[in-house]
Amino acid sequence: MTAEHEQAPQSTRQPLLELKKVTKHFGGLAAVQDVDLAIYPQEIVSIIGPNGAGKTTVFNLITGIYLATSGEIIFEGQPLKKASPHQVVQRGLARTFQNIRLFNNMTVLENVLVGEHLRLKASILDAVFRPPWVKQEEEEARRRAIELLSFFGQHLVDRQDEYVINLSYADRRRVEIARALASEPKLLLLDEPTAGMNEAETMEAVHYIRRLRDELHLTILLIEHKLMVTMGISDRIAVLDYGRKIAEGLPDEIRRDERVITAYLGKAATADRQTWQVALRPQPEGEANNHHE
Amino acid sequence: MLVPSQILPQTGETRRLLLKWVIAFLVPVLVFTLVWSGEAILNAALLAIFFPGSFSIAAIAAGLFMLLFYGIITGLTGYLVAADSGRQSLLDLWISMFFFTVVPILLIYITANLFVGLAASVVVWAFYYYGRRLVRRFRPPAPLPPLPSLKVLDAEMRATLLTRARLGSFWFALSFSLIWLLVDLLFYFTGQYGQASLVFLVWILLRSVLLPVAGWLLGSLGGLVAIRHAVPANGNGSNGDRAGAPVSTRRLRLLSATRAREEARDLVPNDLPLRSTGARNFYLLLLLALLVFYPMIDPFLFGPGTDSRLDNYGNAGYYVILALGLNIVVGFAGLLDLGYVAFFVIGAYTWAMVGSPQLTVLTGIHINPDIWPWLFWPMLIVAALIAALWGVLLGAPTLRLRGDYLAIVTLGFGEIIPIVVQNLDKYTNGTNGLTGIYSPAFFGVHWNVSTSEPYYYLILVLIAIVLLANLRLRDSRIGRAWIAMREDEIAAAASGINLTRTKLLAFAAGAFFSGIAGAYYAAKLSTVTSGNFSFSDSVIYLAMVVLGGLGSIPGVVVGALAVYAVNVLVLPQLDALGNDPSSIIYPIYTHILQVIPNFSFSNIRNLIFGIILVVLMIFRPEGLIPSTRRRHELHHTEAEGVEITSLDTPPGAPGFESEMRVE
Amino acid sequence: MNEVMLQLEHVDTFYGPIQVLHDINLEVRRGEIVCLLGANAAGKTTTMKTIFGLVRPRRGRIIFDGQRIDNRPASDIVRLGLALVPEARRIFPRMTVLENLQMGAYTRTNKAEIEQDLDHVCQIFPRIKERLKQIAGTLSGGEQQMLAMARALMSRPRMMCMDEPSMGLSPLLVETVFETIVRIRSEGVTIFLVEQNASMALSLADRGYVLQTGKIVLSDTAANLLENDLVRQAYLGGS
Amino acid sequence: AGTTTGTSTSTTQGSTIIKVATDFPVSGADAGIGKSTENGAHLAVDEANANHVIPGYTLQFDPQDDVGASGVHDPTKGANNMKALVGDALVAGVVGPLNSNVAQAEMPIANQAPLAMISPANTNPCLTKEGADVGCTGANDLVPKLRPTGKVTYFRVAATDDHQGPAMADYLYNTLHLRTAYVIDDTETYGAGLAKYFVQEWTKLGGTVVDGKSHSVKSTTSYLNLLTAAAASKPDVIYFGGNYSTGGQLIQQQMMTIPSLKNAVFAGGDGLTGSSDFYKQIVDSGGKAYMTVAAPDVSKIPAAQQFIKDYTAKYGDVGPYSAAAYDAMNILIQAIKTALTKTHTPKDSSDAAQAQVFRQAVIDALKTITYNGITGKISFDQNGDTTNKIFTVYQVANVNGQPDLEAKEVVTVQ
Amino acid sequence: MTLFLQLLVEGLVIGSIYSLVALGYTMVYGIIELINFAHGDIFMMGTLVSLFMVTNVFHLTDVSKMSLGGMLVMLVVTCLASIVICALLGVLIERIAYRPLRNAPRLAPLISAIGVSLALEDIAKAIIGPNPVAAPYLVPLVHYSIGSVDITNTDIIVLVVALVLMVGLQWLVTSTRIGRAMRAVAQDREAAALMGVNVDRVIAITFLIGAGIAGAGGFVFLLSTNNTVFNIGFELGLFAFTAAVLGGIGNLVGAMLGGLVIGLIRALVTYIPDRDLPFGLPHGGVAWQDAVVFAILILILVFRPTGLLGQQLAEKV
Ligand SMILES: Nc1ncnc2c1ncn2[C@@H]1O[C@H](COP(=O)(O)OP(=O)(O)OP(=O)(O)O)[C@@H](O)[C@H]1O
Ligand SMILES: Nc1ncnc2c1ncn2[C@@H]1O[C@H](COP(=O)(O)OP(=O)(O)OP(=O)(O)O)[C@@H](O)[C@H]1O
Ligand SMILES: CC(C)C[C@H](N)C(=O)O
Ligand SMILES: [Mg+2]
Ligand SMILES: [Mg+2]
Repeated sequence: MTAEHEQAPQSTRQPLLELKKVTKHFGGLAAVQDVDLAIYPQEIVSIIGPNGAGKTTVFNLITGIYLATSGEIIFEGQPLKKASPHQVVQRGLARTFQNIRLFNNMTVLENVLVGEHLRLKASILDAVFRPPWVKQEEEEARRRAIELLSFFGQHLVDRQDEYVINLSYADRRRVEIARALASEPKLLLLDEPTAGMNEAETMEAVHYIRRLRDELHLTILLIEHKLMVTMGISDRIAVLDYGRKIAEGLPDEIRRDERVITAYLGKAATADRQTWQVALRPQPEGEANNHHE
Repeated sequence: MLVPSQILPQTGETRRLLLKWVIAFLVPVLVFTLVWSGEAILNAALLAIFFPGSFSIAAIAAGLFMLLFYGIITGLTGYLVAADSGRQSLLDLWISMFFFTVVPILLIYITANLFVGLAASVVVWAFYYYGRRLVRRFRPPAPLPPLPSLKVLDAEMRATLLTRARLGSFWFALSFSLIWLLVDLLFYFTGQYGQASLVFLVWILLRSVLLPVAGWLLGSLGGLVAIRHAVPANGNGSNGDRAGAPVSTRRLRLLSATRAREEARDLVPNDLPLRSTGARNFYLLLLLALLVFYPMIDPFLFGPGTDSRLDNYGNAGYYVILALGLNIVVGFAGLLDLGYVAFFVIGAYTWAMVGSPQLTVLTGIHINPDIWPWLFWPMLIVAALIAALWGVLLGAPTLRLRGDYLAIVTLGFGEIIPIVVQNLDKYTNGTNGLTGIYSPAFFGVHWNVSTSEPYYYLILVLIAIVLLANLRLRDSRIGRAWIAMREDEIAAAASGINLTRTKLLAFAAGAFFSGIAGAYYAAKLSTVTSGNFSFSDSVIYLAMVVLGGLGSIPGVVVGALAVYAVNVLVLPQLDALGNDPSSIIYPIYTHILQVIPNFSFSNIRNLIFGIILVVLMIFRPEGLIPSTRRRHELHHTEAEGVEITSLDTPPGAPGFESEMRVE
Repeated sequence: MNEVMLQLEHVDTFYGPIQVLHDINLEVRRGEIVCLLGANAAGKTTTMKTIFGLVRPRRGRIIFDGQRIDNRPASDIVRLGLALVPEARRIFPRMTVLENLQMGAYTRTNKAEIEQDLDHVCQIFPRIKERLKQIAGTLSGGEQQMLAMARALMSRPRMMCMDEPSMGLSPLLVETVFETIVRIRSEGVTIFLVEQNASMALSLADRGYVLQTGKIVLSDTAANLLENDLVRQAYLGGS
Repeated sequence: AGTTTGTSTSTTQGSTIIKVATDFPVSGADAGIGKSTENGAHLAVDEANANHVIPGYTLQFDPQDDVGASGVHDPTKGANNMKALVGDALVAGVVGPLNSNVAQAEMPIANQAPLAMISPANTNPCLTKEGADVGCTGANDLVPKLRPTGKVTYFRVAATDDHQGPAMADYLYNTLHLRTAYVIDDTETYGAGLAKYFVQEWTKLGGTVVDGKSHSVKSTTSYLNLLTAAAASKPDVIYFGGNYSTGGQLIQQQMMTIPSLKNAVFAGGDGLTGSSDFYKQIVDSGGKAYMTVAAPDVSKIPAAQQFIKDYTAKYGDVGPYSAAAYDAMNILIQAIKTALTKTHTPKDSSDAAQAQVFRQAVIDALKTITYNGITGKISFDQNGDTTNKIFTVYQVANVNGQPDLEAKEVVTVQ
Repeated sequence: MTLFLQLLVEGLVIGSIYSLVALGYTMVYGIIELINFAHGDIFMMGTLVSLFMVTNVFHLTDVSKMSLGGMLVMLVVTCLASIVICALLGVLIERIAYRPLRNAPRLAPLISAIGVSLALEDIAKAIIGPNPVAAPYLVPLVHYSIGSVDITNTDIIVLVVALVLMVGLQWLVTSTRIGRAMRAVAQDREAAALMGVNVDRVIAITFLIGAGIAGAGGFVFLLSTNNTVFNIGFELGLFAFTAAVLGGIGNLVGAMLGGLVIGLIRALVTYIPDRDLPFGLPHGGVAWQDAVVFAILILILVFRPTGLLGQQLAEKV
């Protein structure tokens, strides 16, 4: 929505991630069918669609957890081919999960440190002999992890030694994002990052997602059901239904799209509820306003 | 950095606190002194110096140990007085003192074996913990004083603290020396010391003066350590080390109650001073002194038979290494390995084939028997490497397997290896095994099958190395990857962890240590036989790890020692004990014999062991010393499982092809 | 006023040493929709678990339909006519949808009635009907949520507790779920609802309670709560 | 304050307790033969103490059990026992072990100490002998490994398998006129060796050995597959080199379920003897079984009658090696007595230096000893082997209404 | 050829016994994900109970002297006794050693299972001693010759019993209410409780049935092999467990199949000639049979990571 984004004609720039006719079958079920999607640097793109439309499956395909039945996924001009999950991370993609998948018996800090795994160099022998550079590397890693946590405010930094299972749901979501950020991704995939949050918490989440883009210059691909999120922060929205992409466009276009209304939005879209107002209302803080001119 | 403001108020209360600590320490020390004449050993060492005729290195070393022992205890007293803010109630203190010092000393004394006594204490501890948990469930411990009342220690407070520490150990040493003095004088003048000279009399008098002074000094030392743990130099002197990191009240308040308590325990030794980092250092020092001097003091403590006891400890040692290795695979990486014995076999046979005349039989190479034993050192590494290689070879086919499918493959591997070793008898001598395996050689050490001391020190060093490696691995990038993988493979992969590599590394590392244990075993026993390695051994190793506490390094060490002591030392000897009229079980044994004429403990040894396993698991399902992680896990048993959270879920129903790719 | 269906009196619940619920008092009357609001980790799910005996309260009484249930096992409580749609759905992932529904009717024996209810449920959730033979674990999140509700209905409960039934559902489905809730109520089932989606929940509930770090801090009619400043600020994300 | 202070009163006088040890498999499956052998030695010690054979000293019986986790004799357990015995300075000598593979693990340890071992029942020749004539070459050339110091410290009163195997072969071939043998062994030192010597002799006599060699199988719970394969060649005899506990009992039992093996003879060495359960099983199943023992049948020896009486009174039935163990222990006691005339005993169990001297004296005494035992006149040759080599061939049958061994033939080797 | 067929029969028979034990393993595993190491020993107890019944209760010496009716009574009563006692034993073990560990870390019950297994073996050893004990024939042995292959009536009984039990169990688990409850408990204990399932009872029933089958297995084993030994359960249990995994753990048909496959491999391995590598193996196949079984197992699992019939449910991420 920023001027910059609107000016840049997307067709001329190279997309960061491109899906070409991606299809995934589970047995007889076509969970994803011929989906084309292009995401450009520093965009926030949302994927929405009814439950079971195949959104999460698209994420799983991108991140190498599933292999596409057909089609091609291209990242920075290079096909991802059969990259396994950790290779995908190495290429610069990181994700969160719909059902939070943290390492429950590890502390907040350790969770983030695991995310830094690829950035660290110490081999098993280095770990045993622990030469000075390894010590330094570890310290550096810790410092960075804390820095990442501080992205969500001092609050998480203070709780760095807490086992994640003791955190509130919202905090766990944050830790999961911090863990994803730790691998220094170029593209961040968030699967329903506000699920299970109440409206106040959701608002806050919207803020930091936007900050991720603005401050860390990340590109973000987002799955979300809450309209106050998708409509509020997306540059573009793609709509899936029964595995097919049925619409793509700016939030406002999507909101008015007949097919999307019948398949997904239901009366809510037309009812124009209060939540909408909330979502679209400009942010009170000055900082937030900056991104809204 | 934080000590309650009400620390050591200048009242009668303070004196009572001081007394509490002094008496608490006096008890175990007195038990030790009186039960074992620890002081007599000291005197003997002194006499050994003054009377050249009776000069004996062992006596002097033993005396040195005793000095260290009492010194450390005195220092510890000072430390604890400084660290304690009076939060620990007298009863709590006494109960823990009783269970953690008096009980082990008495048990060791009764069983006349350090090891068995400690193992028995471990069992007692398990019950103690269980009982305490029960009690606390019904009568939750009184809440700690509110944390916000903690404040930063200032110079004045430091001074008070230090004085108290000094006073504490001074009183301790004084009361102690007075008791010694009285007893010694009594013995001296009643002639119990025979023709002990005047020098001796001078020594005991001198000692009575020196001790309180030493107490004063050591107390200051302990106090300083305590304060250093409590207060960094400038109030926020952080060096990245958590123990020294500053902690803010705010932060403590933010933490959940349990976590805050853990935090406070590490950082502020006044919460549970007996378990603070500082106290732990003292214990470690004590343990180290004990381990190093042990062969010298053993004859003084338990009388003749040192060699065979050391031999036992040497055997226990390789179990510790095995358990530590298995812990990497099962505890850290979460890969259930039921065939761990295979790597042990590989390690053992590597040295057995190279370090015995079998090499000559097979290859015709004749190696000078003077040089041969030296080969042990490089072969120790080679054996470990070969085992690690096999670890990778075994790991490779199992990569796509999960949970119990993995377990069965490892089990199979554990079965195959001994069979192969047995059937390739052209090379390995089959069931009859290889004998005449060389002992290692080391400068000036007399080393053969009938000596135990060198093996004792060798295993100490090996354990130290393996322990260090384990600790470092655990706290490294690799260790984190293992644990992450255990927790959630998919999330781990999505965090950039190469599952293939990480799993193979776990197998290799585990096997590596097992290989070391194997080579040591072969050299120590001088014999290996293929029939001696079976599934049951793998199971025993697993029991050691689980019983001790999965993933917990100290737990695993204790587990290995406990299982070894119970299963290998105590149970097989019950019959001998039962037949010995001086043993405690003699009356029981004779009684049973009257009812069941053919009764023999050896026939129900597994029954007893089995029952112990079941009972211990029921009492401490998370292990004797659970890792902080696992301890945690247990308290969150009703974790909010979402969908299929466990990767080990059995694919029972007809369904779908495997989709998650793990190459 | 209708008679009280469910009543919690002075309930304290602990996880190990940690106290999660402090002196909870609440009641649900026959035919009502009562909703329980609260931030994350306030203890809403714990309240549900306590009612169903999945965690035991250390203190206090829970009474359902005149009977004390705080020391009975979950299976007994369910037999009394209480059903739970658990948080995160908790369907049986390796059973078919149909089998899941049959499990819902586990406590019942009358085959004909079960058949009838099956039809009824399929009517409410047409999507379920399409998928009766599918393995439930492979349903999408929303489908699973519907299944969980359908499964709970299969026990013909007199009262149904729902823990965040709208979590992760598309807007259309959220509508459906809430419509269903109203519909179930109209069929005579009392409903106790935990929701994050406070505005929606309050708009259809009769009464509500607000839970904050394990304590009930407010209880009022839904309409009043919607207007309450504290609620608006804390849960509705705005002034 | 305590007692260790003051002048040390070290006297030159050693301990008045002397430990004599045994090492046998006395629990688990081997208990049948192991316990009866241990009892023989125990009886000797009790009698020696009662008769004050060594005045001023008390002999302390120190029995060890070499049964390991597997439930049968275990070389590793044996090696551990031997280390413990070697570490106890008061132990003057060991009677045992029973099994050759255990001996193999124990001998190098005892040899380095040095500590005398006298086995009543080890029959594998390679424990003491080298050379092609007894089949102890290549991998079977054990002596250099078992005797690292090059000196003899191990003695035995049992004759060896290079005669035991042939003894049975001769009996089966010449007396029973059997011709085809299927040979199985349990892969152990003893079993595999015995089978090998049997095969050699059997072929030499002109008999047929199926597949020309012994089939090595480590003990399992089912030999059905093997026996099914064996049945295909319709053997007259199944010869098993091994112990009843390492397969013998199961093979005999499972053999009886296969129609074409029902009438075959089951035969083997001393490893099969000693278990009354097994005898009963054989008689009950109606099978024919023959076994050799590397010791004389003492029930026929007049000198042994007193022993049999005492033994039976105390422990019940005499086992195949009870008498041999009795003799072995008496020989050891004799040697200790001789040694005491040369040097003194160690001070206590830590006095390693004196232990070495004393034990060596015992060994030296053993080398030249001649003892008139209940099993005959025993002395040791330069390898430590007995000069009294006698075998007995038994059949399992009802003896006095009880399933037991019935002596068929006595073979004396010169 | 004859030998081959004969071995095939042999393999099928021993394989069915593995299957019988494997069924119980798989069933218990399916419900509480516990490798019940004591299962093999319960089976062993079944053989002991049967042995005790025939020798001490029926005083059987020679079955051919018995009347047909008497024999049938003896067989039925013995089998029932074995089933009932083992079933009770199973429930008792569950109550004592596993139930207190229901919420414990996963490996804790495994270790207590090992403890139970050790204890049971020693108890058995105290009863029958350390050596194998022969049992009298429970039915008059009838040999049938098909071509040159010899099959006995007991072989047929074993096969039939295994098959019948498998079919019965399969039916129980997939098509009955209690079976459904079992599966529900297996998948989500808490949710099952919320459906009104008494979880403890269902688990107890699972053990009851599993152990009962082991009891039946013990009886059949005694009937076909006429001997038992205190540690028979250990080795058989090991192979049965292997069979369960090979077939796809949790899958009853798989357990049956796995058992048969292992039995067959073990039998046919006899064919490997006694030669040094690579065309044979030193000492021939029999000496290697366990190694071959496990090697094949590993190979199979490499290509089918969830066993022959086990199918992995893809994890929904
Ligand atoms: N591993 C799998 N095996 C079989 N079917 C699957 C698998 N994963 C997903 N599916 C099916 O694919 C379809 C799409 O699922 P997906 O999880 O991508 O939906 P979604 O759009 O993320 O829905 P929601 O918003 O509810 O999370 C669903 O019908 C689901 O049942
Ligand atoms: N099994 C458990 N063990 C220990 N603590 C737990 C457990 N389950 C929940 N808790 C803690 O209890 C508190 C209340 O949790 P609960 O799940 O009831 O909250 P909630 O209100 O349902 O939150 P949400 O909106 O996230 O579902 C939290 O602090 C949580 O960490
Ligand atoms: C008594 C026998 C079992 C011992 C056998 N002669 C051996 O040397 O192993
Ligand atoms: Mg999804
Ligand atoms: Mg909740």
